[in-house]
Amino acid sequence: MRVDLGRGLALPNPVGLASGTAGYGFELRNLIDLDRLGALFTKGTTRLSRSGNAPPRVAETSGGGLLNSIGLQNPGVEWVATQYAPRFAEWRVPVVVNVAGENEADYVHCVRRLEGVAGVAGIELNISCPNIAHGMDFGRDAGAAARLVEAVRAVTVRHVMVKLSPNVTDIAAVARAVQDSGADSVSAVNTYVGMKIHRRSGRPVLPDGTGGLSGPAIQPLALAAVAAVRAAVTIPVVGVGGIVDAASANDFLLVGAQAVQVGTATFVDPNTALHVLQGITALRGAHTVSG
Amino acid sequence: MRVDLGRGLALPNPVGLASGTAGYGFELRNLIDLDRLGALFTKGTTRLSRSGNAPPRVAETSGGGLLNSIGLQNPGVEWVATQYAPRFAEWRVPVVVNVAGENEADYVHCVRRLEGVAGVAGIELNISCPNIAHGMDFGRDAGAAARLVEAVRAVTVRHVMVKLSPNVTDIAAVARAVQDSGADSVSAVNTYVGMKIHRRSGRPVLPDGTGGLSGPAIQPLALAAVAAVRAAVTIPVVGVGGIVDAASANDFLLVGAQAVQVGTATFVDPNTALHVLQGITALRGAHTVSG
Amino acid sequence: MSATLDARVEHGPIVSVERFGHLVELTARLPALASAVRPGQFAQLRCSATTVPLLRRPFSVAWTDGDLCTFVLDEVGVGTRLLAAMQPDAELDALGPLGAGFTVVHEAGHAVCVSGGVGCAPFPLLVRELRRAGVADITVLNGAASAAKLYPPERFQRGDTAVHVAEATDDGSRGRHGRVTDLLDLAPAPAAVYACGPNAMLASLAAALDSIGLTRDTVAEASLEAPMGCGFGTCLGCALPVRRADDEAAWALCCTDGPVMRMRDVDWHELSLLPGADVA
Amino acid sequence: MSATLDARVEHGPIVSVERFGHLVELTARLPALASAVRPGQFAQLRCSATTVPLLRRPFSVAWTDGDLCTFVLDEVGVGTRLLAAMQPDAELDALGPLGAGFTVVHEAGHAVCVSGGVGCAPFPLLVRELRRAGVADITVLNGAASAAKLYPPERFQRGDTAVHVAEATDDGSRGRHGRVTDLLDLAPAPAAVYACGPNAMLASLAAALDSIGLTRDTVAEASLEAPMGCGFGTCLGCALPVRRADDEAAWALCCTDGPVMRMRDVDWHELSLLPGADVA
Ligand SMILES: Cc1cc2nc3c(=O)[nH]c(=O)nc-3n(C[C@H](O)[C@H](O)[C@H](O)COP(=O)(O)OP(=O)(O)OC[C@H]3O[C@@H](n4cnc5c(N)ncnc54)[C@H](O)[C@@H]3O)c2cc1C
Ligand SMILES: Cc1cc2nc3c(=O)[nH]c(=O)nc-3n(C[C@H](O)[C@H](O)[C@H](O)COP(=O)(O)OP(=O)(O)OC[C@H]3O[C@@H](n4cnc5c(N)ncnc54)[C@H](O)[C@@H]3O)c2cc1C
Ligand SMILES: Cc1cc2nc3c(=O)[nH]c(=O)nc-3n(C[C@H](O)[C@H](O)[C@H](O)COP(=O)(O)O)c2cc1C
Ligand SMILES: Cc1cc2nc3c(=O)[nH]c(=O)nc-3n(C[C@H](O)[C@H](O)[C@H](O)COP(=O)(O)O)c2cc1C
Ligand code: FES
Ligand code: FES
Repeated sequence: MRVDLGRGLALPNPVGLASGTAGYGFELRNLIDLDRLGALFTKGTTRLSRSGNAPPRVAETSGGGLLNSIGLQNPGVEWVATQYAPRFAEWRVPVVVNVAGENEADYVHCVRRLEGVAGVAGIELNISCPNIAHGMDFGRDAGAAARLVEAVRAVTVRHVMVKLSPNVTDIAAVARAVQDSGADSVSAVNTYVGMKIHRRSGRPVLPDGTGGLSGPAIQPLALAAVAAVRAAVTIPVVGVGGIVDAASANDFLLVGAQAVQVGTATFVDPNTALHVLQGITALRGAHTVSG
Repeated sequence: MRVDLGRGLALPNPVGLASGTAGYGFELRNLIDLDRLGALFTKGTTRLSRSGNAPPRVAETSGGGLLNSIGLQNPGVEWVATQYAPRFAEWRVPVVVNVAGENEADYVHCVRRLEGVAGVAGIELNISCPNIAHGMDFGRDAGAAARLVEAVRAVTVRHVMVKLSPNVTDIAAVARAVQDSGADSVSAVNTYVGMKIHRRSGRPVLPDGTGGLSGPAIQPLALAAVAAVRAAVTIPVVGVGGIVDAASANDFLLVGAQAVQVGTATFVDPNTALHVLQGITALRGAHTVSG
Repeated sequence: MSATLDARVEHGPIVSVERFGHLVELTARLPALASAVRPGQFAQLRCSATTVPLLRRPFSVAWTDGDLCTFVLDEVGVGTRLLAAMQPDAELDALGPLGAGFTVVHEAGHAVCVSGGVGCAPFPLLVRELRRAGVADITVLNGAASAAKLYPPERFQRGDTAVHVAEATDDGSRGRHGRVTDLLDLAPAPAAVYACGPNAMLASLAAALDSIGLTRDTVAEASLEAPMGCGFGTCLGCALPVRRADDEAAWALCCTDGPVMRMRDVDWHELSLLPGADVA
Repeated sequence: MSATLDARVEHGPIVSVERFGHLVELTARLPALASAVRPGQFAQLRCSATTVPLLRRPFSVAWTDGDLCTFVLDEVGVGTRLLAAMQPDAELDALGPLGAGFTVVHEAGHAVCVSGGVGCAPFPLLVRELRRAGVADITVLNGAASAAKLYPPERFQRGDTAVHVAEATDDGSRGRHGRVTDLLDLAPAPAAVYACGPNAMLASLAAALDSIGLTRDTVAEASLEAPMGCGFGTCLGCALPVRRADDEAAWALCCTDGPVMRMRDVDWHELSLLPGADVA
């Protein structure tokens, strides 16, 4: 089940935990056997620590979705490099640090700071956060995304995975652009811009009006996006969006993703990713036998 | 509850039936009192009749969504003008004909053919169908959309509502472009490009791979899109996407839509639009009393 | 444009849930549906009070008794599982009757019903109406994968000795070991053939009937399945491949042109190429 | 980073569903939760087997008895309605125990519990543990909108005569006519004050306690609510406004830093500006 994504990032199996839904692993380690998973993608990490957005930050939607507006609350890259990475280094699960920023310098700073730090298995470049100012500027413009990846490429020898935004006309074009400028893989998708109205007040629930939609509601959309990306690039693709069980995860593998990330479903049951892993192992077994 | 959308299109109330979910009204008239509704938006109508896509054409998704790939099965504009419109003329509910095409000439032909035809209350220009070749070409390019609206504007004095595609980076830009080239109103949104995998075969369920996602899963996305459009234009906005009851419809009115369309929920219960109408009438009453 | 619909949404309490092997019989008080439904018509049932699963599911009306309607279900997915788990007194939400039913022949000698698996569902009602219309003799050929999926013969007969049931199972666990079409020899020269079951069974039945060479006036009808968006003709989602009178390929709507179609109108080859109604 | 979690997902059958006016008591066999939970901790309960509603809902553990855990629910939305409709033998899916509970004072003279509406939920367990810890005297001030939303006094006392319950209702339908904070005079000079209820009630309680001038060592804790994504500290969704020791504004997580917080740490003003946990 090992998945080699290239440039030093090999996952013991194709099932990871999505950024922002597993923190930095510390809480979840108490609940599940994290070391059996393929990868942990950390919370979006920025140059300086961020305290995050005002509450409410999460709101369920009636159609099987979750809206969030966390605003990248995180302790900053320095803390991650000095306090967390040494602990990651002791874990079997590869930890990929999800890096976010408001401008090119932010990203470059973070990636450079993590260069050579033990415990960091790779970088996931989050160019698709809908919940901070300029969070999607890069993800929604193929040219800007390409320039960013080039700048980051120049300061790291590590695996750089680029997390794509689905809030675009042509996600395949962005994927091609980041491949051409040096990305080693892409993950798709981040959340969709959505809104919920607080019915007592008649105003949006989330303080910024909109947030990012995740969960089973978006799985068919994420799947179409991953299929489009798969057709456009040759580098590995990691599928994410609305996975709740082995079948919904396997859909991504069937359309050509090399690995998957489980996000919101971990909130509902922290064991979901382990169940997914077990289930797709069984499915593969069945296919090998029957095929 | 009357809503005057301008240029001759006045709806008795703000609740309509969305294109493609009510046919041309004939079947639904047997099930519900159609004449109590604000408008009926017909199935997408093309220059020539179309037999539609190969089945399966609909597939439910586990997250509260419906994928469809009907492929604009319709009898063609000539039939609609000669056989159906005279019957529409006898109904109290205003019938807006949804017009689709693969190129500018198609659209212009249809709109010109319907000009002056009694029973047709207005035109909804569908530049956002994900299920035919070139169906979204106009809806995903603000410049192309503007040129199309200009061409159509030149052949009709009727109300032209433009149905926007949500599968874009910047829906507000498309809305502004069609407003500036003469659209009288916009409706948002059409379906989102999605995919479902047939788990027995491992291949996409729908024959073209992808289809359009509708239903409660998309309501928070549609709401965010309508809010963005509302902020970008001054012409009326009609909200559509995932409405299942009065509360989910009222959300669109709260973010500034003048009217709404009920789509997929009509399949689940043909009375949904009537329930929505009743519910928002009650909500307005309550607000008037309390405010 | 199809016939006028007399369908409506109706809510009524469940009065019983019975199990016959793998099949579940759900009976609910639905007076309007009970009085209007004709054999072969179906109802669209809601499976949940939430929006998941979203769509109604189509089920043949299997029996009516006064105000009561009975459905027979095979638990194949989320919707049928939720329905089968309903308890007496819970409210069932039904939209129906929908679709075109079977042509009930009158005063004929012998009619044959060919049922595959849960394809049994429309036949109890059809058998009753055929007998009421003066059909002398009825044979039900009932096939299934195994005994546990065979609907009990008494449910077709309801004590009427003019109704004969022959059984076959794929695994030989009850009746003849083999396909239901292997039982056709038990029903020679029928005035009418009615069928319901999986597409593959219907296609091989159609081929068998062709080779027997039924006359063009013999009633030979099958109830077909398609995934349905609405069930009442507005979504155009339930297309099935047919041959028009001029032999042109066309689509028919399962929900309003069908579900019961003349077997000779169906394009069985095209149908066999489709992934089927089960699109989960 | 917070304390080590001993939480786990546990499935157990419901053994009873009781109604007290508008409140519902759900008891299920959940041995691991029953043995590990401390007063004020909560469990995240799944409300449906489908993905709608998607998230678990947080509920205080109200009582334990051997292997059994009891929850008290107010039916306010889709999730609580589905839970309240569950039948004995149905399986409850609980994740817990979660969060920081109340500080159980030892050997103290008098403790006061201030409950608003379904804020009653954590108190039966807390009262029991306070008594076990040697607290001589406990007063529960129990307020609600109306008699139908007042949890019965016996459920706090469980026959223990050292536990006193005073009641108030907004509409005067039972107990004193007024707010629960109006009852504070009945509980002078407590060694500890514990509170749970709507934010507005907690804020006015905090103000009242300030004016009484409790010493800095008096335990004064409140259980707060926030909409929760996970309940175990990974989503960062349940932020609540607090004041740090240096009086800087900060966010604390309701699920791991709370739900029980020292009342003096909460930024009641900021909290009053938020739309509240109810985000439907
Ligand atoms: C006219 C008609 C009459 C029917 N009568 C009966 C009956 O009396 N008893 C019975 O047990 N079954 C009957 N079926 C089949 C029944 O509708 C499906 O088994 C049911 O929809 C499956 O739903 P699910 O949620 O359990 O399965 P899932 O596989 O989870 O359903 C997923 C989707 O596929 C559709 N689907 C799956 N299987 C079928 C199918 N065979 N036909 C149509 N759509 C399908 C569902 O409606 C749903 O939209 C009938 C079908 C039709 C078209
Ligand atoms: C730590 C904690 C302990 C609680 N203990 C109890 C208890 O013992 N008994 C009880 O009846 N209620 C308790 N609540 C409140 C309970 O969680 C909510 O009433 C419940 O989540 C409402 O869900 P719903 O689907 O019925 O309502 P909806 O309004 O439909 O829920 C929509 C969304 O809002 C959230 N939400 C709504 N109200 C609240 C609320 N008051 N607090 C947090 N989230 C909310 C839901 O979780 C959901 O995500 C507790 C809340 C917290 C945070
Ligand atoms: C609460 C929450 C926080 C998230 N934070 C981040 C983040 O910091 N960085 C990032 O790249 N994606 C973030 N995401 C997006 C997820 O990683 C994932 O792309 C998305 O939720 C879709 O997957 P899902 O439907 O399985 O949740 C977050 C999602 C949620 C729900
Ligand atoms: C089966 C089906 C057919 C549709 N056909 C059309 C169409 O012909 N023209 C059009 O503009 N929109 C069409 N739509 C889109 C709807 O009008 C509507 O924009 C969309 O479904 C979102 O609303 P809903 O979630 O309420 O269904 C169709 C939708 C469905 C589900
Ligand atoms: S199911 Fe909608 S047209 Fe047949
Ligand atoms: S609910 Fe997820 S961090 Fe508190």
